[in-house]
Amino acid sequence: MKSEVILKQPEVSHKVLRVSPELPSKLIELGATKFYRCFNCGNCTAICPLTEGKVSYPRKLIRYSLLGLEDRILSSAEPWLCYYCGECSDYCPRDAEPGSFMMALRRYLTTKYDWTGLSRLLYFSKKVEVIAIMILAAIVGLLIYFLHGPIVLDRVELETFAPIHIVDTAGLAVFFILATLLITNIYRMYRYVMRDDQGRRIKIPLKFLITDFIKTVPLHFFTQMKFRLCKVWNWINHLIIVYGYAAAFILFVPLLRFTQTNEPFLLVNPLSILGILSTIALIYGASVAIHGRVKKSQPMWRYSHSTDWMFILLLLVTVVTGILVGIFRLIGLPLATYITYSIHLMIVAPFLILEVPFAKWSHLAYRPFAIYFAGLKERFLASRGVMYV
Amino acid sequence: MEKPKMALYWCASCGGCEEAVVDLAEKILDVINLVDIVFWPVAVDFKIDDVEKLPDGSIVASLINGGVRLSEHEHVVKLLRRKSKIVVAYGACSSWGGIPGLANLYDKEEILKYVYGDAPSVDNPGGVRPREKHVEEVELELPSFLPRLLPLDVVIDVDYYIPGCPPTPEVTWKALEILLSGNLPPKGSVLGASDRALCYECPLNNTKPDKILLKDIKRPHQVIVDPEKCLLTQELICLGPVTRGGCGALCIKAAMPCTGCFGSLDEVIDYGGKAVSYFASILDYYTEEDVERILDRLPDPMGVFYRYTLPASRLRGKIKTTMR
Amino acid sequence: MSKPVLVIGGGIAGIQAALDLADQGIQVYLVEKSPSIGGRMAQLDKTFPTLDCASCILTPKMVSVARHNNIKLLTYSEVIEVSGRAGDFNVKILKKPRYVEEENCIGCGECVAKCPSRVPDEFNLKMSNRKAIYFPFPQAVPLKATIDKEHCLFFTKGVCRVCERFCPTKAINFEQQPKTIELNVAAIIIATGYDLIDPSLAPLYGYGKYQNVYTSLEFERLVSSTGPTNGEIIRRSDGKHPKSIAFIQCVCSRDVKINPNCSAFCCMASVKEAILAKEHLGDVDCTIFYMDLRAFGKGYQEFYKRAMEEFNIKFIKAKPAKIEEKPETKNLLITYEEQVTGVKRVLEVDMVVLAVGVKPVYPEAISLEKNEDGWVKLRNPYLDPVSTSIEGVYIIGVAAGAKDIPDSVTQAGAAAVKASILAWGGG
Amino acid sequence: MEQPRIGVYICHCGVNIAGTVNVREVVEYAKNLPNVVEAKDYVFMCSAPGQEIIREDIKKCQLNRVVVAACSPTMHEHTFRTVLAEAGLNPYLLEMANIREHCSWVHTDKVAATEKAKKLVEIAVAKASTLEPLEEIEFKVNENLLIVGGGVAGMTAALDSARRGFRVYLVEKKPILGGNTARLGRLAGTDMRGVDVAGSMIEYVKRNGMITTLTNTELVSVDGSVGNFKVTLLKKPTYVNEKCTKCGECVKVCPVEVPNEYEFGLTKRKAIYLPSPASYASTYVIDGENCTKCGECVKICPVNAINLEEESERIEIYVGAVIAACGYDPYEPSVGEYGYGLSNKVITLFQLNRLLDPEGPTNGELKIDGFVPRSIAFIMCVGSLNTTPNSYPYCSRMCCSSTLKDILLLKEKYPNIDVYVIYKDMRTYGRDEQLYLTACEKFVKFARFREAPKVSVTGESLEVTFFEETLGEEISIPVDLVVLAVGMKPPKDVEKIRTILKVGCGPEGFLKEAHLKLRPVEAVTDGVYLAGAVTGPKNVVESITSGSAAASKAVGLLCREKVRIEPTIASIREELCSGCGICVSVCPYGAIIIQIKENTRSAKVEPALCKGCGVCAASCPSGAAQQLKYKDIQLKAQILAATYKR
Repeated sequence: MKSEVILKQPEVSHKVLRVSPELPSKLIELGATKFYRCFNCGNCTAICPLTEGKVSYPRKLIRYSLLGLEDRILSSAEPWLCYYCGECSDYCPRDAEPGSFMMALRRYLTTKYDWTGLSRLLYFSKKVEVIAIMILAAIVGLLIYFLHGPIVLDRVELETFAPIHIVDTAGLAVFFILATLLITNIYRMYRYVMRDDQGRRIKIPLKFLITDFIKTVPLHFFTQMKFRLCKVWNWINHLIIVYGYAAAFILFVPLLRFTQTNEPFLLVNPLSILGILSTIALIYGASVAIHGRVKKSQPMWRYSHSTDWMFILLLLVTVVTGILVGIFRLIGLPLATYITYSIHLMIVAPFLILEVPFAKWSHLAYRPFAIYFAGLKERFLASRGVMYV
Repeated sequence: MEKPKMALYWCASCGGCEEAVVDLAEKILDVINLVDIVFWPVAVDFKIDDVEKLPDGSIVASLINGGVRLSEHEHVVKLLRRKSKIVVAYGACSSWGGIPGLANLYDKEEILKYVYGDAPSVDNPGGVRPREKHVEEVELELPSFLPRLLPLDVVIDVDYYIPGCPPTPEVTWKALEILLSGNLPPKGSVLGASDRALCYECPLNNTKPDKILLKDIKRPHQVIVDPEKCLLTQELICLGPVTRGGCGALCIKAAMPCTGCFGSLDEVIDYGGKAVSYFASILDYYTEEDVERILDRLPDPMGVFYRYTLPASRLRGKIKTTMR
Repeated sequence: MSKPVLVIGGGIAGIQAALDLADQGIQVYLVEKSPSIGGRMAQLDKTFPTLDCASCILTPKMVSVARHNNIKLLTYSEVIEVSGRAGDFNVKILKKPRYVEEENCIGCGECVAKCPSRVPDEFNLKMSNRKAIYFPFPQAVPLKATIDKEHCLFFTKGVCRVCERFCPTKAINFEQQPKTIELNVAAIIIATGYDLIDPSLAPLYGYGKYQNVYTSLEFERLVSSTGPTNGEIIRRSDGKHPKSIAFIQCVCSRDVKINPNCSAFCCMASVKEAILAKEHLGDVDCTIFYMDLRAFGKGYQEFYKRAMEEFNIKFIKAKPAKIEEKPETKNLLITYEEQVTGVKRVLEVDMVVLAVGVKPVYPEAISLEKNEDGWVKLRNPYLDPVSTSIEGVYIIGVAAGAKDIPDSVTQAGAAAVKASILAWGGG
Repeated sequence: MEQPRIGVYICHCGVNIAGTVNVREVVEYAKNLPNVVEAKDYVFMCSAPGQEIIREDIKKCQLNRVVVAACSPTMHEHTFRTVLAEAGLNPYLLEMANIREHCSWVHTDKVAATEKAKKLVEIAVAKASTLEPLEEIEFKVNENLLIVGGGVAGMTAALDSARRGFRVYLVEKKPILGGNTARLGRLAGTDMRGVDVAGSMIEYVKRNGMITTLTNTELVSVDGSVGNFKVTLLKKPTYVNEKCTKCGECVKVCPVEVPNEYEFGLTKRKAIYLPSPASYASTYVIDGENCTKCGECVKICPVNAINLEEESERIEIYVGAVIAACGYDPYEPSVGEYGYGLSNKVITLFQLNRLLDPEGPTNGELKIDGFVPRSIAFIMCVGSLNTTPNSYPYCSRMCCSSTLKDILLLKEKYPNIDVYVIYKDMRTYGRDEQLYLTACEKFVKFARFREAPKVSVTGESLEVTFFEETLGEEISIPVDLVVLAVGMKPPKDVEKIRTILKVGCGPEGFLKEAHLKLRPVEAVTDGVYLAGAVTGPKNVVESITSGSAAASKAVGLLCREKVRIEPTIASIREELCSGCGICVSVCPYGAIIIQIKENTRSAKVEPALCKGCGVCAASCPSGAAQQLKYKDIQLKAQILAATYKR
């Protein structure tokens, strides 16, 4: 293969990696509770349905982490390629839980990609997490308190209570802030990943950046097809949640002006049907996750970090309050509708603001981008191989 | 009474054995007094015809030195066998082939090619080789070069052996005494020498340590020998332990290791084999490299261990090598 | 006068303990539950690191046991009850009926030749058949035939009795009854050895599912000249010589879910087996998958080095994750991660040998105190390394912890002298 | 020699032989061989009726030689020899032809196998014709036992033998018993320390009336042979007698200061010193090598316990068996090897043991220059597995487990120390695997080296750099302390011990067992047994076990009244011997000596020491040394028969 990527000649002297002792304990806090039991057999990597060729995890990542080789961890896109089927954990002869380690590693990387530092605070402190949610909820509550429209009590007039231009503007504002944060984080991820094993930056020509992006990101974003190789049922469940969420998001953010009206809530409305379907999908997804986490029925649910619970809880409350809003509207209870609606917003806002750029939800972007970056990087490394062999 | 008749003859020999007889010095007169020498080409002018005229078995003893290398030797020793009661192989060459016997490592053609052509001192542009027939005035049949040198007992029946290269006068005299005493030992015996190995009479035998283990071997020109200390322990290949005694350890007294000219003892089947076996047993080595190093010190193992006995050995003509 | 000592288990450890005691002038009862002494070592082909033939060094010891005036050999017998205390144990031994009078049987083998009933041969790990009347192996001690009641046509169907007709010394006795022997002994030495852990506990290796996956003990029989194929290494699936063999270490060992311990001898046994495969077949690729090659005994590291350098055996540091069979060739695909590069690879081989870990076998009649991992608890491993928590009861060989032959033999000597002290009333 | 009258007995061995060999044909063939007067076959020659046939024939046919063609002589030579003896014939007039293992078992072609069996019988008959009667040699056994080495292996052997009722001389070259184990600190899998194990053994040894302990005593020579050894010992003075109250005044005035070998050089001691901090060290001792005899200590000693005039004493004892339990020496890295000797922050595992021992130089505090290190790297296989040019090729067996044990101890005391183990293969065999798991759980970080790591010492900082195998990357670990997990090497004086005891020695220098697998505690020399790490690296438990095992073997010998030796040994014909000494040089058992009579030398075989290996016979340049029953003429007869075509 002809080298496609132009490179600078690397220096002859190589960088010797220096071991640092801090990293492992951080990972333990993030949920890698047993990875230090690893004795290097490689069973996990070999059994993983997704590893192939140079894409090698979890063993190597465990070793990097144990020895505190942080540069190596940061430059790895691999943690995002794992969908936590748990085969590695099931067959680990040392019970080192490589799967939960990978999960912890994703949490760790999320904190590293985030430049605000908020992510780190959220992940490392339950207190901060709770306070952050409460503050955000309070802000939303105050905003509603000061900005809400007239409260019509003889019938349900949601649009009047929450004037669409305000909610919409606020929603869009939040959306853009989140998008900005997420994009900057992805850029940081790119900077971290695109380093060779000597720590040098890898420069990828724009052409490849664009073509590869088009080829990989949308596809993986919408299909998560790698997940299919991991565990089919988990993939389907996940898709249900994703699409449920996406539908809900579309319905209640960009299409809010059609969904949040003063018109009586009609079940036959196609948007309503979509809303109900998405709600069912979310309820289903959340309950599968809760059930799984309580029962610890799959390796991926065996070790739940506090942020995992928070995520599910917020999701559940969001969905439940959303449903309640619908029901109250349907049966015509104006006050109940407005209150639950307010609560709903107070939950949704922190949920989106905290989870999307700073916590668990960010994976929706990191995963497809990781595939994209890993592909680019592999191409780069392969081309370098051609250059020097 | 007529004195007993005696014959002496040399085959492929350096002449040292003839010299050894003369070395009996004044004792040679005793010999002359006791026997009537009827054939001794080197010293007395008798012809083959004279021997042929003698009745069969009329010679009491023939002392033959040198190995059988030419057809002439074969002819004469067979004649002497017929005419003699006792045939004695005199000296190492006739007993086992001796140093000329090392020629058996090469085939006849190769020897001739070298001696008459390739040897650095030879100037033979015509490439003349010895002929086996000479036709000029009369047709003469000349002695031919046999394919191999043979010890005497391969060609004829031998009664006794007197070892040495050459046998020392003492050994020769003792052997003659036995022969003349009429009190003859069993056929095949070695006359005049000892029944034990040389170490037994070696003055340095008592200087040996408990265990002799050699880390290295040396050749005599590579060391300054301590004449008061067993030569073997000085890492010289001394074949005294494997060689019949009786010489009086002459070489050792001159600070040279025994080269084995008295041959093996009665119990030993193959001198060189035994010599290698004994010597290898005391080499102290652990690794392949050690073995290589030691072997490098031995440029000519055949010449060391089979110097006098190759034609009589189990190897006989089985080992061939090429001229260096 | 000394009291007798009981040794349970006639493997190499039990044999050595019995011989040591007997040499010290002590009456020994050596109880073995199978028809012959010899134990696991008798099933081995050669031994590491000297490559001594196992039966060549073991058989003379077995013969010495049979010949020793101080040893009473009780084969095909089991200890069923133990009571009393150190210096004064009362032991009940059940001598199972062989249906052959030991005094009369001269081991001629006529009966075996004529017996019509074929039974899977346990000695060859069921890879071949034996008869219902049988000798476990040719060098068995005692060389007395045994009728396997479960498979004998007379016992199962009431017909046959062919052996009885052909026996030249009228040694067959279908009426033989179990006998209980009661003994009073000063000390008991347990040398009951081991079993392999069930390899199906590691299901991804496909033992039992794929024909060409063997346990190491099966492979030992396969290379052994007295084995099912007379020492020819051939595949179960097609009877062909394998061109490549992979040996996988730590199967059911060093796995916290199955057995957290290391089985101590598998590494070297596999190195030896790979060498034997090379010696038998010449052009065969041998690969050993291992995590830590535990060549810790005397001469072991040198043996390991020899395997690499002289025999060109490949060593791969990895625990393979799974083995799959190629249906058309019945070859096996081993998936593993190469440690240095982290690359996941698949190796195709013709045969796989699993170095399966071991679990101890303990006599039921004695309730031994155990550790959490199921292995016996020692009284004081330092001051009394071969004593169980019951005074006067010693434990040696693999039953006391996975170990190789020299260590088992050493423990046998140690237990012998301790028992001997008790037998002479000291202590 | 009388005319041989040979009976040939051919066994069917059931179908084992008869299935492949036509036994009748062999019988007929045998009948026509020279000197054969009778030839018979039987289904099982070894059975009682088979034996009876031979007994009867010996009497009836006046046989004076017997050939049995059956199985391997290792199986039944003994049986048939007994038959001959019972019939009044010398048992060594038996020759066996192995037509089972050498013929029927290894062939399938019946015709060829029968021909081979005939030839094997013919060869045996030819040899039988040359056999001579031989007499077994018997010795009375001395009931005492000598044990060389007072470590745990030696003490265990001593205690077991003494408890079994035999007098034991326990010889230790150091001034105190206990060996290396006493210095090991806490042992794996127990709360006991090495010094507790050694100490309790020392107490038992002291209390046992059957054990005579000789400390500060060296082995000078051992003569004689199995059952009857004469041992010469040299007891060196300690210059201090038992009046010593351990007041320590003498130490204060002693001007000589040398490295303290008990603490592996971590501290210094005086020329008068306490050989161990343990309570069983009951007196001070003076190290004769370093003492300048200045007399200061004598002057200050309040109880007059010191006598600088004390002399060495030669002791002669007689024993029936010897156990060599001289232990091992820890491998001492050379200066610069892994930075050892370049910084006091590079120490060996043995030194770490001392630092962790409550009775050690720091009272159990791990402090280097007054600070507890924050991070430690343990480098494995130092001195083992050929990792460095100086190191040995073997694996030292105990270092992996021992290191992990130390680390767990360390982690107990200092849970926050960051510990790295840099290893090649983690050889925690057997149940020790659990130590490895526990270490992982305690967050010990393992890294695997391919080639020996480099330790760079720059000022105060240490850095261990190596190619990490599991990652395929070169990494470096900055640490405050490097511990070298050194292996075991043969004890310094092993060569001397080996020469005195005439036992073999492997290329690595450890003493050699008679058989690596089945005779691990016996030396090739009869009556000499080996215990503990002197045969190769062992951990404490294994050493103790082998101590008991060696005692078992020694007791087995000592409780016999007499030892009998098969007479199939070497013999030297004095009339042919030149005293060249080659046989002495090659004899692996030291069984041949040179005797000087009237100024001439000749060799003589000591029958009790000779094992009949035949090396002397093969190397004797004069043919004077012969192996009885395998003399040259006997072998020649066999060769002639083998090559003779009928």
